[in-house]
Parts: sequence; structure tokens; C-alpha cells
Amino acid sequence: MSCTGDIGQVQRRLLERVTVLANDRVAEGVGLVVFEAPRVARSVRPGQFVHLRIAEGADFILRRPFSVHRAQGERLEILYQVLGVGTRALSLAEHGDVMDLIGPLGHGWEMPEGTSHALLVCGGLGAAPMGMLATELAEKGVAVTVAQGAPTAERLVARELLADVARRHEIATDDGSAGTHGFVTALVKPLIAGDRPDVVYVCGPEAMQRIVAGQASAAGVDCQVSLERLMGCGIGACLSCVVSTVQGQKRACVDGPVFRADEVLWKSAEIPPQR
Amino acid sequence: MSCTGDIGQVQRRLLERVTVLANDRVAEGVGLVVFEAPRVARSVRPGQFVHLRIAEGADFILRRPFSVHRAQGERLEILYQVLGVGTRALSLAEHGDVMDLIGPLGHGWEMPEGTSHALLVCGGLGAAPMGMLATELAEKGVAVTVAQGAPTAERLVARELLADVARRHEIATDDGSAGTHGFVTALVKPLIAGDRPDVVYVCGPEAMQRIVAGQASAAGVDCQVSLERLMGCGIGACLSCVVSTVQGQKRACVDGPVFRADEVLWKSAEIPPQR
Amino acid sequence: MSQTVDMRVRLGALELRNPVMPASGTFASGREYADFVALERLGAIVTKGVSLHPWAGNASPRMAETASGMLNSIGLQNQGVEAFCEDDLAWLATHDVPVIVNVSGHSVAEYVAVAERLETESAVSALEVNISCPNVDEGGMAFGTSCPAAAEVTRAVRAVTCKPLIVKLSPNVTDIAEIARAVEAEGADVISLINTLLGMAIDTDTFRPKLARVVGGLSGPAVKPVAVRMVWQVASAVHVPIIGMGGIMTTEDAVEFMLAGATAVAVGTANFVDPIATVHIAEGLEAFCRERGIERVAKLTGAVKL
Amino acid sequence: MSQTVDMRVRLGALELRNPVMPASGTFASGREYADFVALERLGAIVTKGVSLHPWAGNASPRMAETASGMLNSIGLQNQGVEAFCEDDLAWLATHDVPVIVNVSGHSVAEYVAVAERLETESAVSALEVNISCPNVDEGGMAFGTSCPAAAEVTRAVRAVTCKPLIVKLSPNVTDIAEIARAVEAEGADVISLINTLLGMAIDTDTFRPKLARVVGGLSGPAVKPVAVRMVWQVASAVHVPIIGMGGIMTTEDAVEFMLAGATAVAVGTANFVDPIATVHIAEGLEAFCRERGIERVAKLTGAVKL
Ligand SMILES: Cc1cc2nc3c(=O)[nH]c(=O)nc-3n(C[C@H](O)[C@H](O)[C@H](O)COP(=O)(O)OP(=O)(O)OC[C@H]3O[C@@H](n4cnc5c(N)ncnc54)[C@H](O)[C@@H]3O)c2cc1C
Ligand SMILES: Cc1cc2nc3c(=O)[nH]c(=O)nc-3n(C[C@H](O)[C@H](O)[C@H](O)COP(=O)(O)OP(=O)(O)OC[C@H]3O[C@@H](n4cnc5c(N)ncnc54)[C@H](O)[C@@H]3O)c2cc1C
Ligand SMILES: Cc1cc2nc3c(=O)[nH]c(=O)nc-3n(C[C@H](O)[C@H](O)[C@H](O)COP(=O)(O)O)c2cc1C
Ligand SMILES: Cc1cc2nc3c(=O)[nH]c(=O)nc-3n(C[C@H](O)[C@H](O)[C@H](O)COP(=O)(O)O)c2cc1C
Ligand code: FES
Ligand code: FES
Repeated sequence: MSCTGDIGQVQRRLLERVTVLANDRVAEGVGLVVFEAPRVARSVRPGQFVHLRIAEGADFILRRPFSVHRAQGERLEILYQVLGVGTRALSLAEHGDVMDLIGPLGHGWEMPEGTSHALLVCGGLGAAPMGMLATELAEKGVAVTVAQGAPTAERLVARELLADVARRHEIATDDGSAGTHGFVTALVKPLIAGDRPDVVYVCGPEAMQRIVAGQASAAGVDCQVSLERLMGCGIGACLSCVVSTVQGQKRACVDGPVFRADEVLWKSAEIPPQR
Repeated sequence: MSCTGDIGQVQRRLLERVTVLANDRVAEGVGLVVFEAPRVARSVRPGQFVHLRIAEGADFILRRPFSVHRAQGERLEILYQVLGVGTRALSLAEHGDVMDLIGPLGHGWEMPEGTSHALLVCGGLGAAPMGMLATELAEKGVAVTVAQGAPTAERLVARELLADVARRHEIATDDGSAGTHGFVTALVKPLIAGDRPDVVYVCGPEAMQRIVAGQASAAGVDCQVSLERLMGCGIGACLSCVVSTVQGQKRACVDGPVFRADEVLWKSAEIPPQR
Repeated sequence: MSQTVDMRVRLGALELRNPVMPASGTFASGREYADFVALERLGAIVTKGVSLHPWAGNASPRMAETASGMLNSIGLQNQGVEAFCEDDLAWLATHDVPVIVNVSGHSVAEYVAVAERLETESAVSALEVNISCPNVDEGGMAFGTSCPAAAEVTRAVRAVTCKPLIVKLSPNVTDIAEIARAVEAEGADVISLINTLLGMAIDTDTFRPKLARVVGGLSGPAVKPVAVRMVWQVASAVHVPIIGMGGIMTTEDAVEFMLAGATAVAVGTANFVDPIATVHIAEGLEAFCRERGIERVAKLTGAVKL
Repeated sequence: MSQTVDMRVRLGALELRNPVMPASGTFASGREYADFVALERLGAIVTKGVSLHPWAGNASPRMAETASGMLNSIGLQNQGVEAFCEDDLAWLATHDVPVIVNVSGHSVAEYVAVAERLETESAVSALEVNISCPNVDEGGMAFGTSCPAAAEVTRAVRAVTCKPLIVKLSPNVTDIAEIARAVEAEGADVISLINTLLGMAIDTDTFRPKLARVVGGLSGPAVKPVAVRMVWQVASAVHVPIIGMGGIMTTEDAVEFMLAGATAVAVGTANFVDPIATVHIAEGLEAFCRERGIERVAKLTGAVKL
């Protein structure tokens, strides 16, 4: 089966100076930045990420990892949530600003040969790495169903993009301002039962990913999850980003961020929301 | 005699948010920044300085002290040389940027009653604190002679301003590209002998100030110097900025930066240029 | 959401109206900050180091900036305790705020002499014995880096003062908890930490040390992780209250020290960046508690969840 | 202005083509950086810590960012010396660069066992014994914070290896010079410092420590003044060459360490910021010397003007 992971291994990582082409607020506390990044944009695969140096001379020194939301020609898009000092600085970047990033990084989504139907489940910013995936699956003629959740309708980031490429796009919001009232996890079981997807792709809060992984395995469907860890180097050297798996500790930055759900030993610390 | 020093004591120090109105390169590595600083601009006296917070969230945290070059209405001007991280950041400030500063700070130039003739001697950026002084002396009807030195003609900062207000404006450049070829210190003796000024005001490299102070005392003329020290607080608390004087150690930020030359115990470390 | 927050904290016999005070040597005796800070808004004033005789301090340059921090080698320049009492203390006495006098000495006898001189001064609320200054040749840090020496100074000063006794520790040690236990055993009522980390910087243009004294004390945000760790270690080792400091710039920084075990906090280098920092942090702490329904700021002390 | 600069430096029997190497644990075994750095451009490669048996390391989160620095509590996760030799070392052997293996252990016996296993590996140019890791419960820093323990490990490893022996010191001590003298006396050929400063950070939203292990090691520009000071103190105390590290991000930082007394320098956290940092600094050092007419980089060592 074709696997961006394998590609990830032979793929050359680049340190590229990139220029901000646009940086717009797309929702409360969420921005979409578009970089001119010719070399990385051309080689990145769905589910991979870049390690971005947002500022120099600042009191924070480390890079910040971001999934690639979309890559078109020389344009590379990142969908980001403003959380702290780095993403706040990123939100202030303007057209023409120059930064540098390392990429493409990590093991992306695997697309098993002969997949005819895929279910994409995302919560909140989990939609970020789904953009490239949904587009490429659709181009390959795979039927794409998207189950998307968010706190409010306004926070359904990349909603249009996903709606365009998906054959079916189900929505759940915590406040009921769009789609079903409740968590996206409630949509998954019926969708698996109804559409019998060949594979389920998940990204979002770890507790949510864990629940969906459980639902998929219960239904005997392949499932891939995209996990976040605090990252230092982003290229496999520092061991900051380990994920516990059945084959022992793996590095989210090279062996992930996408893992086969059945490999992951979920953090017992993470108690899934009670419902 | 009237003395901004006394004023300095009763004068209230302010922490003011200021807006950059203009920031232009005036010579190789020298910039002139104009702030809208209504409260400080109105109360500052010649020879006083402000303690400027150039950046927040940067890897350097301390303020930077700058003499006030000119103050007109709500406008406050600083003439700065790009030396390191702070002044480099300052040189990138644009119209509309907001910073904050503490001021007015320190003991400025004293203008003895009945002064009819003053000699201002400055080297390089030492011209910065001379702008306000020359202007105010001229307004008071004091005859102003300026002896200005710089490495090259281009580096004669504030040359026009000083030429305008001075009755006489003598120049020396290290490379002879303007005025006398040599150091400004060579101009001083004849000017003192010729014009018999009531007071000599000096600012520039400490070695140069020391030489001029010697020339003035040899001629029995009052002399005031403006000394620079690395500063922490800028308001008299941290004792980073001490200057050795005949009355013991004084703080450049409150007892100075302007001192009576005959009070200063010059750093023996500082060897005056041989000539 | 509780409306008012009880901001009072207790340092042994000393009650403060809030946990925030300036760190010694960064606030002089408060007078220089009077244009910016109403001293009554602070939990206490901590004076710069006071010695028996006047000290001239070290040669210039006395400071150098470093990444997210600064080095200083002031060297405890001060007028001596007599002049301090006549001048600064008399001025402070006219303000309604507890005064903590930072005491320094070259020898145990000098520490004792300063403490004795201050004992009769009603304006002095407490003594902070600085056994951790890296910027003096004899005394200073030497007393703070060995248990016997730290114990000896504490015992000697304890013997001559009935005022609350704060001992300020040096971070330049292998085992801070051991030193803390030693001074607690000798009667320290409160422990404050950290003083500065010994550091050095060299100008690569001139090849000269940036400080005339070659080495100096590192302070500011750069040292905060070390300071929080030491406060946590000391809090686990002793029963006396702790004044935590080292790189506090914001309300969250102050909260971090209290969670680690500090009862009160001191703000040093931040005063140079923002002369109103102490008041901002005191107000910020109150808001932090109010927003979270914490009715007493003291509940933050040691509240880290392990 | 001399045209070419002699960039070679000597660490005892080991000659390096230039003074710049990665700091252990920040560069893995070099393979991860191969896309960015031609290993042959570096003075040496320093591997991550290698132990006798595989170590799982600590729980996540294992890192937290701090002002101009970072905390880590990786805990020396590694495959053990056997797997290291088969895998990383075999790969490194195909490159023309000296390999310094960083050795860790829970006990003196484990340090010795690792050293013995590596003794026969011709691809290993030198051993760096890490007696200063703050992130393991037994061993690690405990050996680096007491003279007898530091001496014991050094003596034991010295007895089983003829390779150049580097001992890496912990900055979390009262007197770094004393430890340095102790390991020099037991036969250390080279001393490297500093390892990380023990630190802690607390999330003020969750009240939880930012590291699962609660405390971790502080690195990056924040620690540079402490590191430079300690290199200067050790250089004044011993005769063996020193590898200086702690917050080196730029060429000037590297120069500062050499002026303080280091013969070579190691670049750690900077690799995470700029994966090409080591090469940039090696090239920068050469340019720095050329511009100043310094014909041998080794002349910078200890050249600080006091
Ligand atoms: C492989 C990967 C892909 C990612 N893709 C995206 C993306 O497409 N869009 C996006 O908005 N974010 C993404 N993230 C998360 C992003 O890296 C962090 O939100 C960012 O680094 C926060 O930086 P900051 O300086 O703003 O926050 P900080 O000031 O560093 O931290 C602020 C708060 O956020 C928490 N935090 C920091 N990093 C993470 C993290 N990695 N995961 C969870 N919490 C964190 C901190 O613990 C702290 O509580 C990704 C992370 C990884 C590892
Ligand atoms: C009372 C006073 C008034 C001043 N007025 C002016 C002015 O009107 N215009 C102007 O350009 N500068 C003035 N200065 C000097 C100015 O404060 C420094 O140049 C500035 O702080 C340098 O900051 P930086 O971050 O760019 O340099 P840094 O990165 O801090 O230092 C770069 C180099 O400059 C040296 N340096 C830093 N501060 C000083 C200083 N105060 N004196 C001498 N060398 C220093 C450092 O040692 C270092 O070698 C004044 C200083 C004082 C004390
Ligand atoms: C300029 C300066 C002077 C200081 N003087 C003293 C002093 O006299 N006595 C003392 O105990 N600590 C002194 N300190 C240490 C501070 O009180 C404080 O312990 C240290 O700076 C850490 O806090 P900070 O990071 O908030 O500055 C001084 C610190 C600075 C920066
Ligand atoms: C993520 C990380 C892992 C480290 N692992 C090791 C190690 O295995 N062995 C060791 O001796 N030092 C280790 N160190 C310490 C570094 O080698 C170095 O001594 C320290 O980080 C200071 O240098 P720096 O500020 O340039 O990073 C590690 C440091 C970091 C940041
Ligand atoms: S972030 Fe360094 S190994 Fe993954
Ligand atoms: S700068 Fe602090 S006393 Fe002068």
C-alpha cells in the first residue's frame, strides 16, 4: 500500500525561508496564514507538518509545529489557533514578512490502495490536517464523508473546503448553533454503520480521537489518528514528543504525527468526556 | 542661579505611552525619532533624558536611556546611534508604533544667571543633548558658540540646527571632509581664549569631555559635562550608573547626567587620546 | 464568583496587606519610586542592603544585560546603618507600610551590630539577613553557601533581635533544602529566595569582562525556572513561610511562585522594566483569585498539583 | 589580515578539525541532522546518552519553554549500548568525523560496563561521562554533585578505558572548581560543562507542573552567563582542556566561551532553533578570527583580558 510514511523516510527535509502572502482571521481566535514556500509546498504530503520559526530576537526561542492545511503550487497554508506567545506573534504577521520553516516533516496519512470510501472525523482545529487529505482523496475518486465538530458554528474552520470536496458533510456543535447539538463523536457510530468506510481518519482533541478510535475498532474498520505533542527539534533528535505504542515509544515528529489507532497506547491520564 | 537640577528634584517623573510620529535615518548608523509625548515633552529641560522601553516580548528586557534632542509642544525628538540590539530595534520603529518611556529624568544643563556667552563642545552623538540647550540659550539672548566634531562631514548630526541657533559654529572632522582636519578638542583652546565664554558645555566620548574639561579649568572657565553610564532603573534606585566625584559616588541618572566638570573624578582607565 | 478577595498573608508575626513586595536593592528605600507607586499599596517595602559602615560598592561597569536577564555587581553600596536610620528610615516611618530592612555584613559581628542598631527602631518591621550577595569579597555569599556559616549568622542575629527574622538564601549551592533547614533550626522565622545566580559575560569586541568585577549576579526572567524549583524544594523541606523571588515580571509569575510554596513574593528586576510592576502584580493577583473564585490569596501557597 | 585560519584544536590526544560539536542529547547520533549538516564539517559528533540497558525515559510532557530557554526531562531514553553499537555507531563509522559517546549509568558499575563495551569499538574516538543528568532518579546528577562520587566514577571508568576520557560536570553545585579538580586528579583528560540547571515551571491555569517529572534541566541562552562563569572558574582551577557549552546560539557566544577558557564548544538547544547552527558557528568562528588577524582559533582560549 502507498504510504506517505515511507515517502517521509526518503523525503528530504528542507529549511526554507518563506514569505507571508496572506494572514487572515477566519474565526474567533483562529487564523489562516498563507506562505510562499515553493520547495516545501511541492513536496509535502497530507498529514505532514512544518516546524515554523515565528520570531527572532523574541524571549521565546523554539519553533512551533503546524500541520499543513493545504498546499497548492508554491502556496502553503496553515490554519492556526491563537493559544500563547508564538501563535499570538503569528497572528500579527503581515504580507511580506519573512520567516523560516523546516519541512515537510513526519509521517502523514496513509491511503491504502483500493480505498473506495473514507470517513474523516475532526474536532476544532483538527480540521487543519484534513484539508489536504480530503482534497487528495476526492481527486483519487475516493468517496469522502466528513464528520466535523466544533464548539460553535463560527468555529467550524475549513467548513466550506470540506463541504466542497466531501460527498457527505455532517456537523455537530456543542451549542447546537449548527448541525447536531452535541459532540462529533455522536455522529461517528451511525456513519460507520451506514457508509461502511474502508478507513477512518481522525484529528482533534486526544480524548475525542481515543473515543473515535474505539468506535472504529469496535466496527472493525481501519483507523488513523494524528497526535500532538510538545516538540523541540521536530526532526527526531530530542525525544520530547514520544507517544507510547504497542511497539514501544515512538516519536510523534518522525513516526507520527499520524499513527495507526490500534498501535497507540492511549494516555490513561486522558479521561474521555463522560457521555 | 537657576538650575534644572533643582527642578529635577521637584519635577514629577512620568511613565508615558508615546507614539512614533517619524523615524528617519539622518546619517550612517544614526536615526532621529520623533515621538508624540505630550506630558514629558512639555516638562523636560535641556540636558535631561528619557528611559525608553523599545520592545516588549524581546530577549532583552531593560529600557534604554536617551537624551532629549529637542522638545517642541507635544513632540519629543531623540537622536540615536545604532549600536546594538535595542537601538537596532528602535531603528525599525515605524510611524504609529507605540512605546513607553519614563521622563523627564536627571539633572540637566545649568544656566547660570547673567550668562552672556556660552561655548558648546560636542563630538559625535554628543550633539544630541545640545539641541535643546543651544535653542534655549539663544532664546535667552545668550551668545552661543558651537564647536562640533565628528569622524566625517556626514556624521555631523544636527549640524543645521546648531548652525542656525549658534552665533558661531566651528567644525572639525577626523578625515577633514568638513571644517578643520582633526579632533574637536583642538578647536576649544582658541575659542576659549578668543571668546572668553562664561560657561563651557561638553558632551561626547568621555575621553574628549575630560580633555575639554581640562582646557576649561586651565582657562578658569566654568564647565559642565554630560556623562553616560550603563543604566538599569534610570531613577536612582539600582546604583548601576555611579560616577566618582569629589563628593563621593553620584548617580548619573539623578545627580547627572550633567555634572560640573570640576566635581568629576575622571576614570583613570580612560586614557585621553594622545595629542 | 466571590466579590472580595482576602489578600492578607502572614510571615510569622508579620501580617502583610498583600503578598507583593519589592526585592531588596531594586527599589532603594522606595523614595525613588514614589512618583510611580503609592507605597501603601504594597505588602511591604524591602530596603537595599544596609551595613554597619558605609560601603562604596564596586567599580563600573556594574551591570550588563543578558538574554532575558541582567548581571549586576553593585556590591551593596550604601551609607551605613546610621545614615540609613536618619535618612531613609525616617522617611519610610511616615508611610503606612511594613519596612523590611535588608542586612548585610563582612562578618558575623557586623551583621549583629546592624541588627542591634535596628532593634530599637520601631519603624523596622522585620530584618532580612542577606547571606547571599555574590558581589562582596568577604562575607556575602560565603555565609550562604555553607550550612555551618549560614547557621552561625542566623543564630547570632537571632540572639540580638526580637523582630521577625528573614534569612535570604543563595541559589549558588548544591542543596538549597539543607541550607534552609539549617537556618530554620537556628530560629529564622521566614526564608526568602532566590538571590542572584553567579554569572559572567565577556565583550567579544574588547575581550574584556562586561563587569569591572568580572563576575556578578544574574537576575530576571532567565532565572525563574531555577528560582521556582528552589522555592518548591525549600517549601518541601521547612515549615516556616517563604518569600519567593527570581524573575517575577507578571501576575502569572507571582502565582507560579505561590503555587510552588511561597507565602509572599518579591519583585526585583521587573521594577527597572516597569516602575509600577509591584502594584500591577498586587492588583493582578487579586483579579486572578477573583476570577477563579479563590477567596483568600493564601490558598495559592503550595497549591501545585503533583 | 591572515588568509587562512588554523581551526584545529586539541582535546588531549584527540585532535578536532574545528572546535565546534553538538551537545549531547540535542543531535541524536547525527543521522536526524544529515539533511542539514554534513557531519564532516564539525569538530566531532557527540551522541546522546548511552546506557548499559535500554532506558524508557520519563513520562510526557518532557519539555517546557521558558524565557530564553527550555526545560527538558527526557530522562536519557536510549536503546542501550548494544543496539547503539549495531545501529548508530555503525552508521557513524561511515563518516569522517570523530565520535564522542556520551555515557550514562545508574551506578558506577553501569558506567564501567558501558565504557568496557565501547573500548573495543574503533569508531569511538572518546567517551564523555555524564555525571550531571538531572533527569534520572539514581545516578545521573548525584554523581556530579559530590567530589567523592565524581572522583569514584572517573577513577572507575579511567581504569577500563584508554580512550580520551571527558567528564561532564553539573552546574548544580556550590563549588564547580572543586569537582573539576577532583575529576582531573582521577585522570579525566578533558572536562565538559555545563549540563543543565535544575529548574521547574508550573502551569497557572491547571496548577500542574509543566513537566510530568515536575523538575527538569534548563538550557538555552538563559543559562549562558552561569555557564561562562563556570567555564572561567574551572579553567582557573585545572590544566586539562575544557569543552564549554550552555546557551551558545551565535559565533559570538562561542567566542565568549573560548575567551573564558574553553578549548572547544558544544551547541545544544540552538540545534532546535536552527538545525544548521553548528556549521554556522564553525564557519563564523573562522571568519571571526580571519577578520581580526588571529591565525589560530586556539589563541582565543583563555584570552579574556582581566
Ligand atoms: C504535529 C503537530 C501539528 C500541529 N498542527 C497545528 C495546527 O495545524 N494548527 C494549530 O493551531 N496548532 C497545531 N499544533 C499545535 C501548535 O503547535 C501549538 O498550539 C503551538 O505550538 C502553541 O504555541 P504558542 O506559543 O502559541 O503557545 P505556548 O505559549 O507555547 O503554549 C500555550 C499553551 O498551549 C499549550 N500547547 C503548546 N503546544 C501545544 C501542542 N503541541 N499541543 C497542545 N497544547 C499545546 C501549552 O502547553 C500552553 O498551555 C500542532 C502541534 C503538533 C505537534
Ligand atoms: C543619560 C544617557 C543619555 C544617552 N543619550 C543618548 C542619545 O541621545 N543618543 C544615543 O544614541 N545614545 C545615547 N545614550 C547611549 C544609549 O543609551 C546606548 O547607546 C543604548 O542604550 C545602547 O543600546 P543597544 O541595545 O543598542 O546597545 P547594547 O546592545 O545594549 O550595547 C551595545 C554596545 O554598546 C555599549 N553601550 C550600551 N549602552 C551604552 C552607554 N550608555 N554608553 C556607552 N556605551 C554603551 C554596550 O556596552 C555594548 O558594547 C545615552 C546614555 C545615557 C546613559
Ligand atoms: C541591581 C540589583 C541590586 C540588588 N541588591 C540586593 C541587595 O542589596 N540585597 C539583597 O539581598 N539582594 C539584592 N539583589 C537581589 C534581588 O533582591 C533578588 O533577589 C534578585 O534580583 C532576583 O529577583 P529578580 O529576578 O526579580 O530581580 C539585587 C538585585 C539587583 C538586580
Ligand atoms: C533535550 C535535551 C537532551 C539532553 N540530553 C543530554 C544527554 O543525554 N547527555 C548529556 O550529557 N547532556 C544532555 N543534555 C544537556 C546538553 O548536552 C547541554 O549540556 C545543555 O543543554 C546546555 O547546552 P545548551 O544550552 O546549548 O543546550 C540535553 C539537553 C537537552 C536540551
Ligand atoms: S520533537 Fe524532537 S524528537 Fe520529536
Ligand atoms: S540607573 Fe539605576 S541608579 Fe542610576
